[in-house]
Amino acid sequence: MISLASDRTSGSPPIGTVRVAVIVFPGTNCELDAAYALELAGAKPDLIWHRQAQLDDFDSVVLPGGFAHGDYLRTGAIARFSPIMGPVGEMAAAGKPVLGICNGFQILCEAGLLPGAFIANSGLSFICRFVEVEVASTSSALTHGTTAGQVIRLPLNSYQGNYVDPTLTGRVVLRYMDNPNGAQGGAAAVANEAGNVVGVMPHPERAIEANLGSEDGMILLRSFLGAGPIETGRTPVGAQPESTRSGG
Amino acid sequence: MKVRVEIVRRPEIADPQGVTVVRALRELGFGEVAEARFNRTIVLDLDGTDPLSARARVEEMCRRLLANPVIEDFDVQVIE
Amino acid sequence: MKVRVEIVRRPEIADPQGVTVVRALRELGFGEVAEARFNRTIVLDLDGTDPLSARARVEEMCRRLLANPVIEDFDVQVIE
Amino acid sequence: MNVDEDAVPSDEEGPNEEGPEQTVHRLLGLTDEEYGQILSTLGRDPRPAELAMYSVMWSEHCSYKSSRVHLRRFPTTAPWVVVGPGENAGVVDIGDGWLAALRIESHNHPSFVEPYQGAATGVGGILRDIFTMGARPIALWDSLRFGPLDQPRNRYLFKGVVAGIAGYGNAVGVPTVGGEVGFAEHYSANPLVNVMCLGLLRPEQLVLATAGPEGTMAVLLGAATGRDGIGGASVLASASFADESANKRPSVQVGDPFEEKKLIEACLELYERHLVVGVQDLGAAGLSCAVSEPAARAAMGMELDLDMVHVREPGMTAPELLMSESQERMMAFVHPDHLEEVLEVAERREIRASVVGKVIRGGQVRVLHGGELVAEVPAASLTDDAPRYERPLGEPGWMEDLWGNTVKFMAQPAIATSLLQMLAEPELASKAWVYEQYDHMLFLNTVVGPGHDATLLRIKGTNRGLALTTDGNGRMCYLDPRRGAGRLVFEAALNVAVVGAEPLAVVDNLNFGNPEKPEVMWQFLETVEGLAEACEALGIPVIGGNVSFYNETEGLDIYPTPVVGMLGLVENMPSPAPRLDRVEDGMDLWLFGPEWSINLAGSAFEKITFAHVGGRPSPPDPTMARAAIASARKLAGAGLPVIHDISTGGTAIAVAEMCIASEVGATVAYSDWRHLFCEDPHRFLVAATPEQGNTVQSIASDIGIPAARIGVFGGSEIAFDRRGVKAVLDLAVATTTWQNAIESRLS
Ligand SMILES: Nc1ncnc2c1ncn2[C@@H]1O[C@H](COP(=O)(O)OP(=O)(O)O)[C@@H](O)[C@H]1O
Ligand SMILES: [Mg+2]
Repeated sequence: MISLASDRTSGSPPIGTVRVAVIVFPGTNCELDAAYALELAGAKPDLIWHRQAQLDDFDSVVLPGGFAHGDYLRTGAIARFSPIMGPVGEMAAAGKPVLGICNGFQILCEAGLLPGAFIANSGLSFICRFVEVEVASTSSALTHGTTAGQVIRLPLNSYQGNYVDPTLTGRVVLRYMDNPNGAQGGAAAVANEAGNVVGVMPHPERAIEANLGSEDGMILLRSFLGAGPIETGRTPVGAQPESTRSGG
Repeated sequence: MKVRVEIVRRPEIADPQGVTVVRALRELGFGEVAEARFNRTIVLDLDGTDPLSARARVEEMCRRLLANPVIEDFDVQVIE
Repeated sequence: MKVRVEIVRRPEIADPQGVTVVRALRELGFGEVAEARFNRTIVLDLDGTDPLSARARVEEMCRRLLANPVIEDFDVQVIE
Repeated sequence: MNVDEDAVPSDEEGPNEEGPEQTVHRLLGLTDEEYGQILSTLGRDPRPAELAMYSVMWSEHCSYKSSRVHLRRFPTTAPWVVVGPGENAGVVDIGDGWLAALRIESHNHPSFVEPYQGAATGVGGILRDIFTMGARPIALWDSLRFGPLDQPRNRYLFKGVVAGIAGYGNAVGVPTVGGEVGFAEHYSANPLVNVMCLGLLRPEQLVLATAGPEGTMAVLLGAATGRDGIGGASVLASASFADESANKRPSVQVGDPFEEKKLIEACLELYERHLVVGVQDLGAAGLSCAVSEPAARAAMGMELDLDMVHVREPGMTAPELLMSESQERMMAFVHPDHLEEVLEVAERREIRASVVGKVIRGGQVRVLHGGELVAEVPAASLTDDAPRYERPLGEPGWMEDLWGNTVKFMAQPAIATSLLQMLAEPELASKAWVYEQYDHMLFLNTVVGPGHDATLLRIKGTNRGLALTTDGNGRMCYLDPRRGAGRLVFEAALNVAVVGAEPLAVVDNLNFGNPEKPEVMWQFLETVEGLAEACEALGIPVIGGNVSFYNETEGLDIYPTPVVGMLGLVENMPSPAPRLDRVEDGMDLWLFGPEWSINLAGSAFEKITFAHVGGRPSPPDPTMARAAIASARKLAGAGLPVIHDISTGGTAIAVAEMCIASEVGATVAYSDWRHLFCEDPHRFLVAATPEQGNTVQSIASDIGIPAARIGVFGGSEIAFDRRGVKAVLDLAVATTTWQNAIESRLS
């Protein structure tokens, strides 16, 4: 892992020029919201249909929320075979920032770009309300612009939000204050080892203006846009203690 | 040809539905219920006639799509 | 004692999930798949030792809670 | 057509000694007179497929045969109305280059048979009514009624319906941003599930359900057709076809939100690229309606080849194909030159498309199956010329007794105890258990969401907003249908006014019992009259709605339950908008509205604390209604933090709701305890800082509406003070009671 906090000052491009691919699968429904929020954050988002097979001109990619393929079989199960997922995997491997929100998070897990899987909320009902999450690790594309322990208010909106990770390799970067869905280790957001691939269950793109109930999502989106590519292999400043791992 | 796939969630992975149903059953007076686990079964109707190759193909389908190796095992039976 | 309940949506009732999975399997090169139907199975662990009464009780559970009589049939097997 | 599949008329007769052939039409719900009308239209015996078409098209819920003549009473025009009643949805101009499409529909009976799928397919149906118009559906509301939650069956129905709305609405990607839930014994065997949908569109995208000129292609889009829906076809099958499939007909339809989502995106692309002449959704009466209504509207005919329809199962008969209510299907009418592009869009969007027919000269609908002509009837005979009834009506004998049946209060009840008891009732308790299962934030428009008097949605890229609400009150309407209905319109209008909106248009959903009972027909007419009078008083049109009759089980009719959907326009979004949770310590509590009566007829107080429903509710007062609406709007514009309408539960409940939401207590002065629970209309509360006092008073006097400062916020108790004698309820207790009331009854 590496600390993106240091990268922000170094090589990463100014947000205004960041080209973000927002992937649209059949059944995706948060793509317009994600694009709206990213634009508000200063980036240049483009909606990309899942049949497209290259992402050459993009700096980073967002898999927005929704119900790709109706969540049939398993959430994210069918979407991971879409042609676009090849290039998404390549960007992940190249250290470029990759963010999955809600259903996008589930797709990243099914695709093996993040460890773990999702099952039904422990309460067995859909949950749509604001929740508070705490920054458990700042070394990820989503959280490097935050401070450890910082509390952030975001809307949760899912039925299969209950994260399980038998491998105990997922790094929790955001943790629920009151674990509303039973997620392992209270995981609200999980990153890969390098920190460039992040999945977040609550919706930062829904918390971008005061009159919508919170602006905290902007902190995370700006952080993500400011991340820039990550040269892997360096060791993190302030690497995460074991306890922040999802199994901890 | 009909092939039956049962997708079984690994015992160590939680099953909220099972937990909830046990509680509900006990409230209804079925106190003898100790545990309940929910699985998914998929009945596939396939063209072709060779049970052996059919089973092999369906196992392939399970590995690639139908089951999630992170939390699930699967069991395939040719039923007719 | 373990009892296995299979809950089957009546064949004439639509199964959108099955339709979508058939399309996905075909795209993955499993062109032989003609139909897929999703069912639920519930494995119950019961206190008690008499298979006959266990089966009767579980059938009662199905009627009262586990199955939706309007669109589903159920089948109960004592497995151990 | 209206997808509410109501119970079939109660006078329907079973087979008798005449044998099936003679009585088939009765088994299909057609009377002998209606059968006679078919014979004279065709000049011959109808073929089975033709009988199938007439039976569904002439059914109550498709033909409106008992209500059409009376719905004419509604005002339906205004300068801003673009499309009034008669199309799939009403459309109004909301300025800045936007149109709003609105429609409400019921799915009561299917939800009783199978709550999850019944409610889910109800959502699917209302969405199609909206995007059929060319609009993108952006929000849903649900108005629900169930029997008391102490009965297991009612809990099952309640949970199932809510899960169904969540399951479909969330997955299809349209937020459910508001609604209402009520409970009364009368709904135990007959729950009500009404859903309202709002869509936005640009004027050039408006599409109507017309078939277009000769040669236009009919393209069936979406899900495959299966043996879904009405059991009616089995009657025909058993009477006229081999019996083998007669028992294979599910009456439960399964919703597929994923298919609908793809259908929405595909249709919106077709509209954007102007590739269709017209579009008709398939609901009840499926293909029968989708070919005949657009043809009739275009004064043309239609040829339909059933062999081209993509089907879910083999061996379907012509009547089955014509009557099937399979969900997620749309009929697009396409000029031959655009066919290729339309098919390309369908392919790319991953939905199926079949060319099933074409528009022909002359008014005939011709249906082919297996290469044979199975039906040939005049399109208009199925739609415009369907039977109309002026059913007999009579004021129920029980009204006088009801009105005389009032409670004589010996002493003043314990106010705090009564209030706590009311807060614990699902009817008045927090509905968070319901709306937190709905995605109510998608699209980033929800500025004031569920849990308030009205939902306030912003329109991105403009300074405008839309405020919407649904309101119903079966108890009041039962005690006086006309007064009750009129009050609903005024209440809904006040609800949108408290977030700053000007009432613009109404849709209504009329849920009633058996129209063949003169008493029910009287209730219906009184209701229509009450709604019409109130709309006229406010100068707002009815732009659409729905009628659901035969809501009776074992002879017990539901309360007459009109549900009013109100659309209001905010030209300058208040920021921050008034919200219940913006009360602060030290603010004053103001009461706006006319002098109180002491009338508790139909109030939640009498129902909950005395198990009493009787007396006659106060009439609405159009002048006061207008003053209340105008002043509420002015206050919202002036930046008052909280403006809250007083309705079910009265002032006591309205104050408690403000205190609980804002986590601050209050002390309220009163003279007669009945004023605290009276539900008389046109009244609302305002929270204001002392500095805002002058603004509040000058707005009141400018408009000429009584306003009084009746209390102050602060502390940790809700206290009611009469000359120094206080009734006190601990805020923490009130809060937990109110928040847990529904969930505690479900577990
Ligand atoms: N109670 C009502 N008030 C006003 N308009 C109504 C009412 N009931 C039905 N309508 C109108 O009659 C027309 C036909 O209704 P319906 O058959 O339910 O439409 P659809 O075919 O879209 O279901 C619709 O435009 C509807 O708005
Ligand atoms: Mg319609």
